[in-house]
Amino acid sequence: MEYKSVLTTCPYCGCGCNMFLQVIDGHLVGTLPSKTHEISRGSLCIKGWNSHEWVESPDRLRTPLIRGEDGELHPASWDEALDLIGSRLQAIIDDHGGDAVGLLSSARCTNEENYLMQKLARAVVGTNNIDHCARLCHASTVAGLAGTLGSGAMTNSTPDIPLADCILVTGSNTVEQHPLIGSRVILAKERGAKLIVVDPRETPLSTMADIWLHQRPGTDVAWLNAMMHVILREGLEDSEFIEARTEGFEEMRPVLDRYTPQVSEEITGIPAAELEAAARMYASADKGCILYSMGITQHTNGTDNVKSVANLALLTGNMGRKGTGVNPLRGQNNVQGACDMGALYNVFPGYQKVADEAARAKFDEAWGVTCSDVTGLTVVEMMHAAHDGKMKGMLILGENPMLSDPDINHVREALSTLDLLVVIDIFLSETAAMADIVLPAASWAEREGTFTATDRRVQRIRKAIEPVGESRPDWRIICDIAGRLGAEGFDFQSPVHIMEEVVTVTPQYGGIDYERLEEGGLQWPCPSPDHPGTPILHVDKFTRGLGLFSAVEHQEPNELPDDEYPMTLTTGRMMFHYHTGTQTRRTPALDQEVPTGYVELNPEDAKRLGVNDGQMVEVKSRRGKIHIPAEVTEKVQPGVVFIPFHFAECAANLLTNPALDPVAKIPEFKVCAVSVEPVKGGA
Amino acid sequence: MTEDEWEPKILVFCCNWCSYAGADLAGVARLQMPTHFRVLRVMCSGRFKPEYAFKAMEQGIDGVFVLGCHIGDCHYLEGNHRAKKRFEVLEDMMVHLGVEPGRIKIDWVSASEGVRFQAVITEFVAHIKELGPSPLGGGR
Amino acid sequence: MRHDEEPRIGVFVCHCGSNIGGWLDVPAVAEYAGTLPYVVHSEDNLYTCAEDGLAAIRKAIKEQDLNRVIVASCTPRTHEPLFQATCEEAGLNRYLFEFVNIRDQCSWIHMSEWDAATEKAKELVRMGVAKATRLVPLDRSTAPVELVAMVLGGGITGMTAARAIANSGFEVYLVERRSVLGGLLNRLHKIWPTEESPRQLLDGLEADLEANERVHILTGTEMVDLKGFVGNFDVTLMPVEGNGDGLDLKVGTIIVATGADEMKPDGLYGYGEVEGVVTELELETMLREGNLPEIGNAVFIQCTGARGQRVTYCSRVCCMTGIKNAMELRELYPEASINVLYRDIMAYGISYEELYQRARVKGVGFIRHPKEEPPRVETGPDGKVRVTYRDVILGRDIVQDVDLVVLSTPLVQHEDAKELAQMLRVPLGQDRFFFEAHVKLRPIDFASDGIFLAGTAHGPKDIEESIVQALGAASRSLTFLKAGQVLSEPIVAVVDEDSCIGCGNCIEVCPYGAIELKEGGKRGQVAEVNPGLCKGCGTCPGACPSSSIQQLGFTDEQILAMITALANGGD
Amino acid sequence: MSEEARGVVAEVLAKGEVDGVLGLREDEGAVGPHYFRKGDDLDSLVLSPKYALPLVLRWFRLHSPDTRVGAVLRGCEERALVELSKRRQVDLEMIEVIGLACTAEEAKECGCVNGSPTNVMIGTPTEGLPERREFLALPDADDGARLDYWKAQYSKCIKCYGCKNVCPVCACEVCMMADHGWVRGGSLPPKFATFHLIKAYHMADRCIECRECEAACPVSIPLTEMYGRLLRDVERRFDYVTGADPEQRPPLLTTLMDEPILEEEEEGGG
Repeated sequence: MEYKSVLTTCPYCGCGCNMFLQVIDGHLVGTLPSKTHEISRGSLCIKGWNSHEWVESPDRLRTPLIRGEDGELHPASWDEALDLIGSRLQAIIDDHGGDAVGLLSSARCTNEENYLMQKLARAVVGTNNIDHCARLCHASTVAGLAGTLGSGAMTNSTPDIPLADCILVTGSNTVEQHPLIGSRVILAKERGAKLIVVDPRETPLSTMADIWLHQRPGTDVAWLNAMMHVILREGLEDSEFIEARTEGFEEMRPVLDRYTPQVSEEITGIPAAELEAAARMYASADKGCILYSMGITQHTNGTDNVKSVANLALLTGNMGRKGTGVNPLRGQNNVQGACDMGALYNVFPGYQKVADEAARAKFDEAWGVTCSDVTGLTVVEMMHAAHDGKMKGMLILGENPMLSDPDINHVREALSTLDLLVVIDIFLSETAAMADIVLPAASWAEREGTFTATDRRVQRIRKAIEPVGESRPDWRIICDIAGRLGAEGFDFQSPVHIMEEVVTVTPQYGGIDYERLEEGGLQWPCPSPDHPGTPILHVDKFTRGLGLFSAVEHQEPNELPDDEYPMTLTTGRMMFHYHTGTQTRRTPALDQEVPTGYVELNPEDAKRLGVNDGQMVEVKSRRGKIHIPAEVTEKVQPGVVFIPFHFAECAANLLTNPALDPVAKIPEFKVCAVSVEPVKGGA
Repeated sequence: MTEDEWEPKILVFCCNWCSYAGADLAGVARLQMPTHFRVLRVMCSGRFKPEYAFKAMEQGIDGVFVLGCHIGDCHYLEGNHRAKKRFEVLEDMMVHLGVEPGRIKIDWVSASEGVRFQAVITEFVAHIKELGPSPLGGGR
Repeated sequence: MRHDEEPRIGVFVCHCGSNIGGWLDVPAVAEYAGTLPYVVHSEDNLYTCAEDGLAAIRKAIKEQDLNRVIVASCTPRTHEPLFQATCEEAGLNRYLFEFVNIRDQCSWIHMSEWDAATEKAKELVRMGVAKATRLVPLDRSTAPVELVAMVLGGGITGMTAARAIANSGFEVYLVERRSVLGGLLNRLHKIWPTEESPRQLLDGLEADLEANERVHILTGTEMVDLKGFVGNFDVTLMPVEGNGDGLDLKVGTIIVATGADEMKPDGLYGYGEVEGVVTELELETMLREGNLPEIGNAVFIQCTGARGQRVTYCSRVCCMTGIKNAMELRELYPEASINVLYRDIMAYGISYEELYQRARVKGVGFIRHPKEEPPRVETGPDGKVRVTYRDVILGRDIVQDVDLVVLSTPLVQHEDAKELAQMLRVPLGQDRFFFEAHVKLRPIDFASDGIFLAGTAHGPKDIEESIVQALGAASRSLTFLKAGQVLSEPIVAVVDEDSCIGCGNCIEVCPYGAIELKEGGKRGQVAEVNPGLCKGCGTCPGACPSSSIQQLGFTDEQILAMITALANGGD
Repeated sequence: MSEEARGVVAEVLAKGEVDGVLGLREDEGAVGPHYFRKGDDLDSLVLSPKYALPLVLRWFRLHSPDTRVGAVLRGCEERALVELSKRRQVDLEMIEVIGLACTAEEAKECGCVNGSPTNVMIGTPTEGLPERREFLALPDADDGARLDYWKAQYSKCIKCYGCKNVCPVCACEVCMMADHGWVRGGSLPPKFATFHLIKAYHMADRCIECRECEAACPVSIPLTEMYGRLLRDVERRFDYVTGADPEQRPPLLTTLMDEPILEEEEEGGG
């Protein structure tokens, strides 16, 4: 008997928990949380505990697949598949130029792989059309916080959170999406910290909050401005901090003046008195910590929302100290890292702008090529380009836009017009099923690399078992594709070597190497080998120097309820599933917990519509319709419905609105107008 | 629901051979008793799982009563022994929880004890009425 | 375990004449049933169990394509087989039938609460529907019947039953714990109305039994252990005295004819204290042995210890015994004054009234005393017994010194009957006699199949009645023996081999050794139920921490659905 | 003590009666379970923090039933094996227990009253342990405050199932806590009367108070406060101590014949 207990990092959310995969005779038999790790400290959430279950699933892709003349996908050898990709991709580049190709990288993959993916785009294909699903979750954070603070990342550390005196959670169902961060909020609350939750929908945290404000979806700027209005009116701001550490306060002030609690009440529906109480509670805490997530970011004014959140923290001086900060909770295991590695249409690794000539020169030299100065396309823009016939080929790494992107019908049309669609994945996802060529990737338990957790913590993942079937690690696949395109600079023997290149071009990662990571994670910025890492950003000065206040006005969401579509749909996630469900729905423990999707419907609406709990309803928007069982619950307000987006058979994103935030290009997943009707004959 | 409107919901597991027959006998004899109980017939009190009590009380049932054959009379030899032992643990748990242990009860009624059935039911219903709605029902 | 097709449930709510309909709103219950999930048909019937009610069920099954049927009426203990059979006739598996009891446990016990009783009936139907939705068809299996009967008790009842069985061609063991057959008859003098000696009766029977090679008479023997079920009982018999070898038998049916005892009225009317006070049986012995003293006057005291004094019941035979014996004394001592002191005389039926009249004609005195003032008996002068009693007609106390006081005491159950009842797993009633399955519908059966009762073990009876019941019990027993096989209820335990971990809890609690471990499942070992041995008690699912073992017909899913239906008012 | 342990483990491995020894290793900045083989460098062997090693041994049995292994186990872990063996989930013959005595501080931290494994090979048997575990002072039941306390604790639950997953004596393939028939799926927090109390009831005759569940609970629910109390009740009522005697049957499986409550009952009977 061979037994191994392999330390690795959880493949699900951005918390960055560490666990031991339990391996007997080359097979995964279980998971144990690491007791000595700072984040997990002996715990995991249900997804982490069961993360081994899907790895050896019979559904795993085991060989490359090529679509034959019969229109079906057939098993093929690696050489056949890679050769075909090489020749067809090269043909597109030759005929239409590099910008006719789009690459989607993946927040599920390692830093090393994301680095290679954007390098493939920029140095080999010759395009900046590289993006990934961060576009869909925290693009507005990256844009908003970079502008105000100088760094688009969580300012503080996960272990800090319980030190706060007051925690303001907004647009984050923290317990379900970041369970081990959520658990810290619960423990902080139990120890006496105040908890404010601002969310239109009931969440586990809202039920235990001291104050729970439920705003009308899409009205965050209004209540944030009003909170600041109250703080200023009552003199609760941190004048010293404003004076010493910030700029732009005076320009912002007149805007705030107009947002009285009453004005806010009209816009948001939050009773003025409750808002005032919340403002006082947050502002009078010595250490106030803000946690937010996609309820803030996934709006057409997502960037404004983010800036407004930053304003609030700056106004009260809740920055640069333990237990404070503006903490965007990044969704995926490595969404932070994928951004850090430059898998974005406008920046190289380390957020060095493509538009910046000096930056381009640096990478030209490092890679021995001439990088394009044409700004790339984002996820949704690529779909539009494909739809319009401008995009000819796409290479998608571990993403599933057929479920995760807004307006899936549009996505389907877009992808089917492509000349070449290559998908690298571990399962035949809805997107992979449309591909011309599918390459089987090794799972997280079968390869080496690093993930960067939401608190900028770079950590190792380690190979526990051999890749199933003929699957290969993504980094090797990318190198092979680059090789078929005749590129140089992709002859890496292991992720260690890739990281050695990453650190030379990514200042924040300058001091990171695998040997140091053996002793535990390192939080960037870690610019040099002797740098201990940075648990808290902006301690003495902001990354951009001074913190910048932004005057932000409330803006209505792009699509509002009307007679035809009288209800507001908001989408999101749940504890028991992850993203498009390719892994969690193949995990018995999770699948049995929640086997399919549902639409949450307030009892008042349910009664009006004549819908019983569990009954099938049709939810329809201008873009599509789905049949889905109703869950009649007071978790949602009257007039609002909620659908988790994980389930292909009742995909919320057939309904969502692809309207974009003009700055961050993030779609408005959180608000669109729908109608709900019982399905005839649905029991 | 106000105090006045509240009517207890009581679930009574009866074994087929003794207590269900005893309940029938009470009916044949037209022995009158409060209406608030509902009998769920199982073959033996040994079929009772304490887990049912949690499920019932969680959903708002105010009292759970298990009736079986007298010890020694079990149609299946020792099913009622098991029921009794499971109940011991269940009752202890109620005490630790802070739920009145009288909300759950086990007792024995033979096939010929219609009068006894009437008596134990009447007493149990009265006790639950006295205790009021179950604190495990509703909410979480 | 879910039945494949979508449930189509029919609900039949019975008025039971006015037994249900008179005490709650039956049409409202039927209407409510129609609103429940999966219920596609509901109706109310005057008598669902009458032919037109059954026809309605058959019709609805066919026309409405029902795949589940619920009858809300009386008790499954009496009527379930009938409705199940009706379903079967219409092509529906009998286990897709569910019974809801809204009479015995609702209308009859809530006669002054129309609304609440109606509400309760609705909830019971709702629970029934919840269960019915989750019913699955089951198949009954057959098991062979051991073609041997055993009769416990060698009195007139047991002997009669044994003879009847043997004469029908089956082996029968007649087990009597005394050394001789005959029971109480051995102690009687004459039997009425033939006035013959009981010996004649017994001798004839005994000769028949001894002559029949299929009869095995085991006197001085008692049953010490019983296992198994109808068709396959395992009996262990032991000699009552000494350390002789036991005997293990396999029998198919059992008749309980263990009889009764005469109550010894210690402490009543001077019994055991005053010389000259005897019981009826003691008198019969004296009569039989001819050692009576000279009697100038005697008094019989009826209802000694009965009807509230020691036991609650009227023992039925003591009036006749007292009258018969009074007449005998009258005949032996024509000059004597013989008086019967009574509260009420029960001379029921045709021949007993005649006996009573004859006694009066012959000069037996019948003197009624009030219930509240029973006679007093003490030692009188001259070795006589002084009896003081109140004569209702004269309206005064009468003091009489007599030679003999005879106490008419009731028949009572044997002291150790409880042990036997527990061994048989059958109930005793409140007066400690064996308790039948149903007083009207199954008066000879026990609730447990294959065990029948006859004679005074069931309650006080005279010889004629005992013999009638003995023949009835023999005939019930023969029903099984002649069939040669029994259908077993399929409500047995089943194991989900995917989730069973073979921990063995179920094995531990099974009273029948019906579960064993076998290789298989995810842990290499799983429980396996032998459905032939499983009797469907359901103790094993109660001990399974993972719900991996279930009892068909009473699954967790079904029970939880009923609980939820009760709690939440629907699915 | 680690030094001593290395010596003992080396000896056990040298004897060759086991395929390897399950223990703990410190590596890559983390401590976790490790399977030491003959000839391995034992320098990395450590003794704490405690991991649910009986759980790993159960996996061993599942995947390689014929392999005889050694394991460095504490008292509670050995008791867990006893309970597992009663439920046919491990074979005690196939496990050589290398007994590790908890230090007095460790025992105190756990509120342990049972001390050391039967055969202490590492460390010194802990002495002077209290006779009874000290439980939190719960409010009186009268005013419902006790129930409020439990409700508050259980309502923190994030349904990770860590308490079940890590429990060395929970061995079911399909847990009732995860069965929709019993506990509604997907709800957060789960309704506690089914989710937590069913588990507590199942622990009443098997919990060995290793407190791994509490260590795994991300929201610090004092789970063994309930389990431990029930254990005391079971001990009092049925004279049953979990993990003590491999031959003693769990009391909920036996009949009333052995227990005194039978007499009590007959009075009430009739």
